[in-house]
Amino acid sequence: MSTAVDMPRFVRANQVEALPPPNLARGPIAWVRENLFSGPFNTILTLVVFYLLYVTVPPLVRYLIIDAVWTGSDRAACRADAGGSESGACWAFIWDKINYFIYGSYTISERWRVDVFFALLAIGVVWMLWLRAPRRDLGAVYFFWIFPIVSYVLLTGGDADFGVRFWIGFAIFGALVIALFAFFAALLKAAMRPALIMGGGIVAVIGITLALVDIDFGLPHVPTSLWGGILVTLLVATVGIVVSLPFGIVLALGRRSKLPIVRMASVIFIEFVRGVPLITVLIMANTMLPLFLPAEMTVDRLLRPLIGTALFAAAYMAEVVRGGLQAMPKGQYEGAMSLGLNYPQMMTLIILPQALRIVIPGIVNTFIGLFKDTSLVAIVGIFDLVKTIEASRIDPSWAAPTIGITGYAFAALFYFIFCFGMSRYSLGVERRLAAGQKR
Amino acid sequence: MIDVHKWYGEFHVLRDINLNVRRGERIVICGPSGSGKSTMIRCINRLEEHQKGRIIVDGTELLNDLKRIDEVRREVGMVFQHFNLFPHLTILENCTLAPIWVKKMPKKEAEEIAMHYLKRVKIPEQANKYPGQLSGGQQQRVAIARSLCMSPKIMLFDEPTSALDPEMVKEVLDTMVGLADEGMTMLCVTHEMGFARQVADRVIFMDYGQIVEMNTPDEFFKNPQHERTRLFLSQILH
Amino acid sequence: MIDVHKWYGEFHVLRDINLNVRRGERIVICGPSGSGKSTMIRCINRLEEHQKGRIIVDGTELLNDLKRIDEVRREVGMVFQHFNLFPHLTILENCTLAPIWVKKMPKKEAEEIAMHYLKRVKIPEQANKYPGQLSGGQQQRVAIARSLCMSPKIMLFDEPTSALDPEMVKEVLDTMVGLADEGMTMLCVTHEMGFARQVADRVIFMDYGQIVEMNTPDEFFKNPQHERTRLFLSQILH
Amino acid sequence: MQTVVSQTSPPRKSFLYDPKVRGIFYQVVLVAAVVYLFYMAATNAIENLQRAKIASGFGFLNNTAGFDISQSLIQFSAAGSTYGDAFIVGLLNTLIVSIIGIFFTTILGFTIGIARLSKNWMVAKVAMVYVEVLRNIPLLVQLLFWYIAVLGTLPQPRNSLEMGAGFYLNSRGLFMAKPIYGPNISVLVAALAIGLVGTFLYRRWAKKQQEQTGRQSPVGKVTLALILGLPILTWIVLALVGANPITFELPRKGTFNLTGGLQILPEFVALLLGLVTYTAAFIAEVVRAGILAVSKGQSEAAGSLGLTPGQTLRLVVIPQAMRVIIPPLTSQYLNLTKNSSLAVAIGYPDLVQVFMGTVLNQTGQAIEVVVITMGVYLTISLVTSFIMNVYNRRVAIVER
Amino acid sequence: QATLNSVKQKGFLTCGSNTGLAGFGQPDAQGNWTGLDVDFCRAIAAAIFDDPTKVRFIPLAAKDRFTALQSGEVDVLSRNSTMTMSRDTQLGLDFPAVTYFDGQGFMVRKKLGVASAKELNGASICTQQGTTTELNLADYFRANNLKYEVVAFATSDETFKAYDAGRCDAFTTDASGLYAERLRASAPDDHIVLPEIISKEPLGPAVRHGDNQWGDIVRWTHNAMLNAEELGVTKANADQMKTSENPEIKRLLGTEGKFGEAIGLTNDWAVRIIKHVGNYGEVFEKNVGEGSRLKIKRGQNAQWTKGGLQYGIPVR
Ligand SMILES: Nc1ncnc2c1ncn2[C@@H]1O[C@H](COP(=O)(O)OP(=O)(O)OP(=O)(O)O)[C@@H](O)[C@H]1O
Ligand SMILES: Nc1ncnc2c1ncn2[C@@H]1O[C@H](COP(=O)(O)OP(=O)(O)OP(=O)(O)O)[C@@H](O)[C@H]1O
Ligand SMILES: [Mg+2]
Ligand SMILES: [Mg+2]
Repeated sequence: MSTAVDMPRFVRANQVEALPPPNLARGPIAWVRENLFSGPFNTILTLVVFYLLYVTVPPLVRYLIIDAVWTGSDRAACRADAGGSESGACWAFIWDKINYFIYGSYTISERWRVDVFFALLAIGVVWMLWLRAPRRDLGAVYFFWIFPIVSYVLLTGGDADFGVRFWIGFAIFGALVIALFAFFAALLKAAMRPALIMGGGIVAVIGITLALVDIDFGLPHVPTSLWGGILVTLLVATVGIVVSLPFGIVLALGRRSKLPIVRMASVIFIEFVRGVPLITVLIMANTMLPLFLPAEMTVDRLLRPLIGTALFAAAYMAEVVRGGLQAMPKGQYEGAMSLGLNYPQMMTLIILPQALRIVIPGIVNTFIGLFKDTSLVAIVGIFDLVKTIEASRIDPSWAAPTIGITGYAFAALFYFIFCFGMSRYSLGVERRLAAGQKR
Repeated sequence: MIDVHKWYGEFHVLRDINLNVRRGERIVICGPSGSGKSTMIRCINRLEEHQKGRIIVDGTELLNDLKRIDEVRREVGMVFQHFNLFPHLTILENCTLAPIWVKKMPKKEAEEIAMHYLKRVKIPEQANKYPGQLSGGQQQRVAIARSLCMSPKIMLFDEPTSALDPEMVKEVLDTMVGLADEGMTMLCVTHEMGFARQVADRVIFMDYGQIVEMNTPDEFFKNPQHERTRLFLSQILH
Repeated sequence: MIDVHKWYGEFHVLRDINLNVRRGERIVICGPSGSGKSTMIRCINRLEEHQKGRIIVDGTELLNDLKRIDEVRREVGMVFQHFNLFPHLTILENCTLAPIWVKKMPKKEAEEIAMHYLKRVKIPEQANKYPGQLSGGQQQRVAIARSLCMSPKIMLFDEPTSALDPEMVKEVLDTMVGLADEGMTMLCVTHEMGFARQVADRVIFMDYGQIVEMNTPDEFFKNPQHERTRLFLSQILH
Repeated sequence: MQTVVSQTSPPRKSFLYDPKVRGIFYQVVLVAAVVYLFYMAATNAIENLQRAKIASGFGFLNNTAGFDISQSLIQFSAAGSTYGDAFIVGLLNTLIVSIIGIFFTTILGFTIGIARLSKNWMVAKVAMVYVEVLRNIPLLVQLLFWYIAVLGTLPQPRNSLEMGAGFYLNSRGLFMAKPIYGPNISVLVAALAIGLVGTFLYRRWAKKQQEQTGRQSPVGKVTLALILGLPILTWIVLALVGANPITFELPRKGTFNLTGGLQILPEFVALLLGLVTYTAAFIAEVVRAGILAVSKGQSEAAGSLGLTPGQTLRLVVIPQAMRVIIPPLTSQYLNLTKNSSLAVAIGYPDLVQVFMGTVLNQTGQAIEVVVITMGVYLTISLVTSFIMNVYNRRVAIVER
Repeated sequence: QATLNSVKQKGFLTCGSNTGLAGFGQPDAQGNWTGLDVDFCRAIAAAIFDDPTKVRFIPLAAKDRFTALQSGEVDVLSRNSTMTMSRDTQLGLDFPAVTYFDGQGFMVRKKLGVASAKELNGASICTQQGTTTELNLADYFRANNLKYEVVAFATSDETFKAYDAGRCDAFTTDASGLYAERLRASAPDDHIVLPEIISKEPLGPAVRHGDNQWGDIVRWTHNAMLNAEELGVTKANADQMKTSENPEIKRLLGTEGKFGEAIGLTNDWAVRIIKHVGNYGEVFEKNVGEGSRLKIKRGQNAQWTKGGLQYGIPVR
C-alpha cells in the first residue's frame, strides 16, 4: 500500500473498499464486562442492584403468581384458618367480582349496552390515535360529536322528555341564530348564502343532538347511581378528553390573543385551575355547583365530577396547546397572512393542524394524567374502579387479609396497562415527529 | 410610500422613507444587516404596521381596515428568506390553498393554475410531495409559485436566496429573472449583486432605517455617491 | 497517523488514513459532506476512538489510557463549527476555566493570559460579556482564544467559518491567518479556498473516508490530478 | 416620477373593518357573558343560602370546634380550640408533609434520574422500570396500597416490631425516642454555629489561595467535617464528661399502645411514602431531560480543553443542566404539595381533610370553606411561580 | 315550588340514602336497596303514588348529605341522620319524625379485655369525620378526663375497615351502626359492643325547612306506621281492617274523616303505606330486629305501651 507519510503530494490510485469492522461480534461475556463490571464502582452498583432485585422480585412473583389463589367462591379460599391459603394474592376475589368492577351495579340485563359503549370508544380511540387511519377528519366528527350522543343515549337510555315547550323554545332560538347570521352578513356586505348555511348548520347540529337525546328508543332508563367500575372510569376519562381538547384549544388561543380582556380571562382561568388540587375542584363541584344553580335545577351526581375533571383537564390541555402554538415559527403565520388568509382560516388551515400535531405527545400525556386522576372521583363518592374495589373489599363474604393487596394490585395493573400503553404511543409519535423534522 | 416612519417600541426602525414604484418596475434593495430592509418590505403588505406616513398600494391606502388589508395582500405576493411553506400540506395543496379559500376558486381550477406555475418554476413533478422532501432551492421555487398562484400585481422578495446552499442559489435566481422578464413589478431585498445588475431598474441602499442612495444599477455599482455605500460595496464584492 | 481505520457500527468512516504533519505545518482539509473530515480531525484529540492503525501526537500514541489522552488534549486545541462556548460563563471565564482547573494556574495569571489572547483576537473589550451577547464571528474568535489559552502546540479547526454570516467570515479567517503566520501547527477543515491558497502548506482532499489527493495549494487548485477532485473544485469555485 | 397619490380614494375608514373596533366588540361580549354568569351564580347562591338558612361570613372561624385531630403541631383540643385553629392545624400538617416530602423526593428523584443515564446497564434498566411503573399508576391507588396493603399488615401494638435504638413499628405508626434537650444544648448549637462560620471562612481562604497560587483545596470534605463532624464530636465529648446535652425519652408499652416517645402516624408515613416515591419518578425524568439538554458539543469542548470527565460534569454540564431542571422541578414540588390533598383518602389530617372535610361538615359553610382552602393552594402556587419567574430571569442565559 | 307537586310531576321521589349501612340503607350488587331508612322512603312513595317502587335512591356521604337536601337534589333525606338543634335551626332543615332512637356506643376487640368505655384511656379510636359522633366522642373523653387518639375518615366504610384492620382499638358510631358494621368484620364474633351509650341520637328523616305540607307528609307517614302497629294493622290485614269498627282504625285508614286530603294526599294514604311497606314493627323486625342479621332488640324503639319511646301521635 502506498503510504502518504511525508509525501508532499499524493494521489490515490485505487479506492479502498468498505471493510467490515474488526471484532464486531463480541461475546456475551465481553458485553457483561463492559456494561456491568467496567470498574470497581460499577461492580458495586451492579451487585447492589442485583441484591435489590433479589429481595423484591422473587417475593413479588411468588405472591402474585406462584402462591396466589386462583379459584374459589368465597373468603374460605383465601383464609388459612378456613382451609385456604393466605400466603399469596387472592385472584379468586377479583374473578368473583369482575362484573361489578366492570359495570358497577348497572342493570344486569342491560349490560350489553355498556359493552357496545366500550366497543364504540375503542373504535373512536383507534381512529383518532392511529396517525395513518383513513379519513381522520370524519374520525374527529365521530369522536367529538356522534360518539358522545350515541353513548349518552345508550348508557342512560335516552328519552330525555324535553316536552313540547322546550322544542318551541328551541325553534325560536334557532330562528334567532339564523337571523343573527343573516344580519351580520348584511351588515358586513358579505355573501348571504354562506352565512345562512353556517347559521343553519349550527342550529341543525344542536337540534339533531337534542333530538337524538330526546327520542325514546325504547331502552329502559338506567340511573347513573347504578353505574360503576371501569365503565365510570373510562367514562370520566372520555368525557374529560372530549370536552377538554376543544375547550383547551379555545383557552390557548384566548391566552395568545391580542385582546387584553380575552387574554386576562384565559390566564386567570388557566392559572386558577392549575393552582389548586383536583380534589378541591371535585369537592367544590360536588357541594357548590348545586348552590350556584336555580333551586329547581339539579345536576346529576355523576355529572358534577365530570364537569370538574373536564374543566381541570381543559386548563392543562390549554397549556399543552399553547406550547404547540408557540413552537410554530412566526414565518408560518406570516406566510399565511401574506397569502391573504384571515384569522380563522389561518388558524384552522395552517396553524392548528401543525400545532396540534406537534403536541400529540403532550396531549396524550395530559390524557394519561387525566386518566390517572379519574381515580379521585372515588373520594367524592362516585363508584369508579377504585371505589368499587374499596366497596368489595369490605364485603364480609370475602373478608380475608390478602383482599386489600389483591384489589389494589388489580387496579394498579389496570391503570398501568392503559397508561403505559398510551405513554409508549406518545413516545412513538414523538420519535416519528422528530424523524419527520430532520428531513 | 410617502414619508413613512416606524418604531419598534422606542426604536426608530424606518425613518422618512419615500419611494414611488411604477408598474412593472424592478427594484433591488440592499444594505447592512439591521438597516430596516425587511421591515420596509413587510410594511408594504402590512405584516408590520407603520406609525407615520402613508403607504399606498395600487391605489389602496393601508389603514387599520381589515377589508383593505385583505385587498392589498391579494395584490401583493411575498417570498420569504425561509420559504415558510406549510409543511403539513403537499406542494400542490400549498399552492391551491389561498386561491381556494381566499379567492373562492373551484378546486379543479386552482389545481390547474397551480400546475401551470409549478411548471413555470420547473418542478411540476414534485406536486404531490411534501415540502420537507424537497431541497432548499426547490422549496424556494415552490414558495414563488405559491405566491404567483394568487396572480399578484407586485411581488416582494426578502432575501430569497440567503438561506440556500450556494449550489441552489442559481436555480432560484433564474426563476426570478424569468419573472422579471415577464414584466412583473418586483421589490427584492438581496445581496446578489449579479442579479441586481442583470434585472434591476433601480438599486436602493439602506442604512439606519433610511434610504441612503438610489440609482440605476450601472451607476450604483460603478459610481456610488455616498461614502457608506462605497464601504458596503467594498465588503460585499471582496 | 498511520494506516488509521475507523468504523461507526458497520459503517467504515475512515479508511487507510496516512498522514504525517510536521511541526509548524499548516494543512487544509476539504472534501464533500460526509467524507469523514470531521471524524478524522476528532480522532486526533481522541473525541472519537479509532479502531485500527496508530495515531501519534507529539510523540505520544493515543491509546485507551486516560493519562495520555489528557496529555494529548493539553497539547491540542480545537475549534468547533458551532463554537461550543460555555453559555453560563463570561468570555473571560470561558478562557480561564481550563488553565485554572487543568493547569492549576492561579486565577490572576490565567486572567492575564486570557486577556492577552483576547487582545490577540481583537475583542478584549468583550471580556465580561456572555457568549450569547456576541455575534457569531466574535464568538468564534473567543473560541480560538480559549483554545490558545492552553498554549497548545497544535490547533485543529473544524469548519470554523461555516456557521457564520459572510461578513463575519473574514474576521475569523484573519485571526487564523495571523496564527498561521506565527508558525502554529494547524489542521483546518474548511471550504474557504482563499484561505487555503493563502496559508496552507498542503491541501488534502477527502472522499469516502479516504485521502484522495494531497498537494501544495498551487498545484492542487491549478492542476488537480484526481477526477473526483476536479469535479469537486468545479462545484466550489463556481 | 408619476405620482400615485392622485389616484387614491380619500382614506375613508369603514368602522366595522377596523380591527380595534372588532376587538372591543369581542371583549365586550366576553365581559357581558362572564358578568352574567357570575351574576346568576351569585343570585342563585344567595337565594339558596337564604332558603336553607345558612349563615354566611367568616365568623364561624371563631366558634369552638369541639372535635379532636390526631396530629397537630400546635396545641389543639376539642374544648378550647376554634375552627380557625383547626384550619391552622390542617395547613401546618399539609406544609409539614410537603416539606419533608420535597426533601426526600428530591434525593430519590435525582438518584434515579442519574441512574437512568448510568452506563451500567442494570442500573439504568432498573431505574427505567421504576419510573415507568410508578408514574403510570394513579397516586391514589399507590397511597391506598401503602396505607392498607403495606402498613395495614403491620403487627398490633402488643407485638410491636422492635427495631432497636428505641425504634418500634406497629399498626399505630412508627415510634421513636424523643429528644429532650438538656441545659448544655447551647454548647451544641454553638458548635454548629462555629462549624458554619468556619466553613464560610475556609471557603474564602481556599478561593484566595487558588487565585494566588493556583492550588485547589478539598472544599467539600472540609465543609462536611466542619458542619457535621464538629457538632458530633462536641456531643461525644460532652456525653463523655457527663454533661450530655440531649437525652432521649423512649417509648414504653401502655395498655393499648406504646406511650411516650415520638409517634409518627401511619397515615403520615403512608402519605409521605406515596408522595415521595411517586413524585420521584417524575423528578427523575426532569433530571434526565435536563442533563440530556446540555448539548454534546459542550462536553466535547470541555474535553478538548483537557478538563477531566469529573470537572466537565461539575463545571460545565451541571451548571447548565440546573437551569433546565429547576423550573420543571418546581412544578413537581407544587404537584407534590397539591397531591398531598389526597391525604383525605387515608385519613391524614391535612388541610383538605380537616377543613374541607370536618369543618365544612360541622358548619355547613361550604362557600367560605372552599374559598379559603382554594385560596391557600392558589397562594402557594402563585408565590412559587413568582419566585420561579424571578429566578428564571436571573439565571437566563444572557443573549443579545 | 311545593315539593309534593314537583314529586308528583317527576313521577318519583328522590331519597337521600346512606352509601351502605346494613339494616338501614344498603344496595346489593344489583342495586336493590334494603333497610329501615329506605323502607321509610318507600312508605312515602306508597302514600303518594300507591307504588313503593317510585323512589330513586341517591347514596350520600355524611359530608354532603345536607347540601344535597338543601340544594333540592333529594326530596327527603332518610339516612340515619341525628336530629340536633343546630341542624334543625341553622342548616335550614326540619326533622319531622324520629324513626329510630339511637345512641352512640363503642365496639372493641374481645381480646383487649375491655369491659367499659371508661377503660379506654390512651386508646386510638376510629370515627367518621363531620358527624355528631366525632363531637360526642370529644365531649365524652373530656368529661371523663381520658386521653385518646382520634383517627377520622370520610366514609363509614373506610372508618370501619381501618378499625377492622387494627388501626384503632375502638370503633365508635351509633349503636345501630355498630351492630350493622359488626356483620362486616372479618370475624364478627371477635368484637363486642360496650355497654355505655354516650349520647342521645334520635335518627330520622329530614326535609327542607319551609315546606310545611311536605314536612307533614313525612311526619304523618311515620306516625301512620306507628299507629298501625299499635292498632294491630299489618301488611297482611290492611285491606281487611278497613272494615274495622274501631274509630281509631277507621280514622287511620281513611274510612272516616278526610285526614289524607288535609295533607295533600288521598284518604287511603295510610292503607297504601301499610299494604306496600308494612307497619313500623314489621319494618323494624324485617330490617334490624331480632329476626334479621343485625339482631337489635326493640329497646327504646319499642311502642310506648311496651316501655319504649315510639309514641304514635293520634290521627284525629
Ligand atoms: N419585532 C421587532 N421588535 C423590535 N425590534 C425589531 C423587530 N424586528 C426587527 N427589529 C429591529 O429592527 C431593525 C431592522 O430590522 P430588519 O429585519 O428590517 O433589518 P434587515 O435590514 O432586514 O436586516 P437583515 O439583513 O439582517 O435581514 C433591526 O435593528 C432589528 O433589530
Ligand atoms: N456518531 C456517529 N455515528 C454514526 N455515523 C456517524 C457518526 N458521526 C458521523 N457519522 C457518519 O460518518 C460520516 C463522516 O462524517 P463526518 O462528520 O466526518 O463528515 P464530514 O466530512 O465532516 O462532513 P461535513 O462536511 O458535513 O461536516 C458521515 O457519513 C456521517 O453520517
Ligand atoms: Mg431581513
Ligand atoms: Mg463535519
